[in-house]
Amino acid sequence: MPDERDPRPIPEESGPAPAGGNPGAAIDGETPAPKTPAAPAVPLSAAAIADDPEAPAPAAPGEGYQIKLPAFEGPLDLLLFLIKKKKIEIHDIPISIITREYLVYLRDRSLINIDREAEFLLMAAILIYLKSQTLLPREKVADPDVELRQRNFDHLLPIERIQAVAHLLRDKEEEQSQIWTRSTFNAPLPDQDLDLVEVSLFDLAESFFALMKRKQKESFRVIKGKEISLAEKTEEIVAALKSRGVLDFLDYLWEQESLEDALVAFFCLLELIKARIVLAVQEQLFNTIKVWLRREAPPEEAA
Amino acid sequence: MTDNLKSVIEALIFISVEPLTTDRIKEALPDAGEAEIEEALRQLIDDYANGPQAIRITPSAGGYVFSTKPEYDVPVRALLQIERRKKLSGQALETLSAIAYHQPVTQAEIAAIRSVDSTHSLHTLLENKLIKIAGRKEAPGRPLLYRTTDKFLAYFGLDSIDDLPSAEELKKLMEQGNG
Amino acid sequence: MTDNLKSVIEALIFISVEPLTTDRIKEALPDAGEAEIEEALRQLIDDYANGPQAIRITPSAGGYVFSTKPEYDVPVRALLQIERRKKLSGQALETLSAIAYHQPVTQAEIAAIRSVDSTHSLHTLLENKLIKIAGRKEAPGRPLLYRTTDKFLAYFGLDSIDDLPSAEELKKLMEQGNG
Repeated sequence: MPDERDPRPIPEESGPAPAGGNPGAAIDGETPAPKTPAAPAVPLSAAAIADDPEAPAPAAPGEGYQIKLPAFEGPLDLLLFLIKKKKIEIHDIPISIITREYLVYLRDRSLINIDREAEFLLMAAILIYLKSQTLLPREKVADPDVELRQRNFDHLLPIERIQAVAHLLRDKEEEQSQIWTRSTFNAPLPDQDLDLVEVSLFDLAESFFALMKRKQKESFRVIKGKEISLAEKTEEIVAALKSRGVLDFLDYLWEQESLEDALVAFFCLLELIKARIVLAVQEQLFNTIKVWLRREAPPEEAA
Repeated sequence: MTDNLKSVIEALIFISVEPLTTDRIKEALPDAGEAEIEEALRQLIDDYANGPQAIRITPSAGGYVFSTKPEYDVPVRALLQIERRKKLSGQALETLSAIAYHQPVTQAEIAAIRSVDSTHSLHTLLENKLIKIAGRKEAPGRPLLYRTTDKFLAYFGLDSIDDLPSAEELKKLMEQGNG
Repeated sequence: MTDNLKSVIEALIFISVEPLTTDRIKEALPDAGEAEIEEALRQLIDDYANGPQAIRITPSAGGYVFSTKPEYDVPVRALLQIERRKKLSGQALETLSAIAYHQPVTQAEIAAIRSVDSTHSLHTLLENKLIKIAGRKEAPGRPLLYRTTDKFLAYFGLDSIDDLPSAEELKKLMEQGNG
């Protein structure tokens, strides 16, 4: 029975590794690291974590975009890694500067590698998410640790029995994999799941990559030398939302004149969603993401 | 061999989303000869046509599909009617979500969110008691306000409207898959 | 009459978009008795199972569907150009088992059973609609609760969650295995 075991979740390293041991996985489920030293006065670089086997492989010189900030110099994946390891305080990382510098960098390049830029965007989305968690008073998110401390888990089956069930299910899956119904590959079985969900920044980032890939085929124009400010683009988006009521997230980015416009619009939308000014909802049936301004609910009225 | 070929083709016709053409059968079964396939198909169609089954194989759009025999038209229609009533359309769901997140809300506001007319969806939702009228808005024309009902919560297995997963909670899950 | 009822039910199962439940059959055929329907269903399943057809009727998620017989797996995959069906990871299966036995269950409870973080598995399972969010627990932090879906049943060819061995049966099985 579970009382023989420590019911606290063991961090990923100790148990069998979860299927995707990815850098994004470290945000929760990890035991908090001991209080960390303040951000270093000199920029951290790849050398600072050279002895850490989990650190991202250093990029070949001249490859990929390098961030230059007072607190950090190096590629974005390294920055994320250090933040997650609590070696860098996220408060010291100004996202708007990273975005602006990145746009300048894009402008100076003659060729745009969509895969590479998409990767940058995904990491930027993670960064914005991490930062949003620390900056804003958020809705209370359930903390498994809190629950673990306060509850008794005696009613739970021991892991051996759960594993026996998993074996049984594996056999059933094997059996079932040879049987085809017309819904196997057709529409998923209709169930009572909610078809509309608020989307995460990552859904948005993913959609955006898809868009960029499509757009690459139609040769996204790259206009050089045109300055696009985040503030102006934010105003433009809010104005569009006010006049049109609702925007299709991808369509809106699609309408943008150039890749830079689309990138800036993407970051602005992320910021607006993060600040809870804008609500993004995905209609899973058609996989479109709709965006609209959140409104204060009108005062209650008697029915 | 022909019997087996017949059965294989039967399985293929059954599983194909579109009417299955002989060309596609040939592609999937490169070892079978064209004449053999034609013959097996002919027999298969006969077997079902003359057999006790309620379904048969019919030529359609240059290929073959399973369909119900015409004598079962009435009960089939009855069932389809029932199934249609039981499932909310994508339109209705979209309207419902707009109401869930913005309630109490007027039809004009829903229209602004969805960019399409929601009159029909509102009727369906009211009829199914997933939404209710909750007074009028103090605005020109005093439009009706809509709210979700307890049945809405039950339908989606929620205890209260606050149980709709928050962006943060979804994010926590989602980043694991995308990171 | 029973023969005709059998055929009608056959047509209905064929045409239904989701696994057809006996309740739905009763609704579509209000004149047929429950025992009659059950008997016709039983005969129908037998007929297809023992007949020469490449397809059969299988119980799934509380209802009935047509499916191909397992021996046609290879040609079906050839037609659909699917090399192998994707299988769930061991991690995901373990998480799913924990949910199946303790639903509705929180992530912390799953963590207490598995001793590892299940966030990634939860994501995969949610994405595949094998589990769903089913409200919140009245406990500190009001954590989300998870449940298996009908698709879970269909995926593993289960008729209902009771098809899984009970906690008691599992215990016996384990003891036999070790003895």
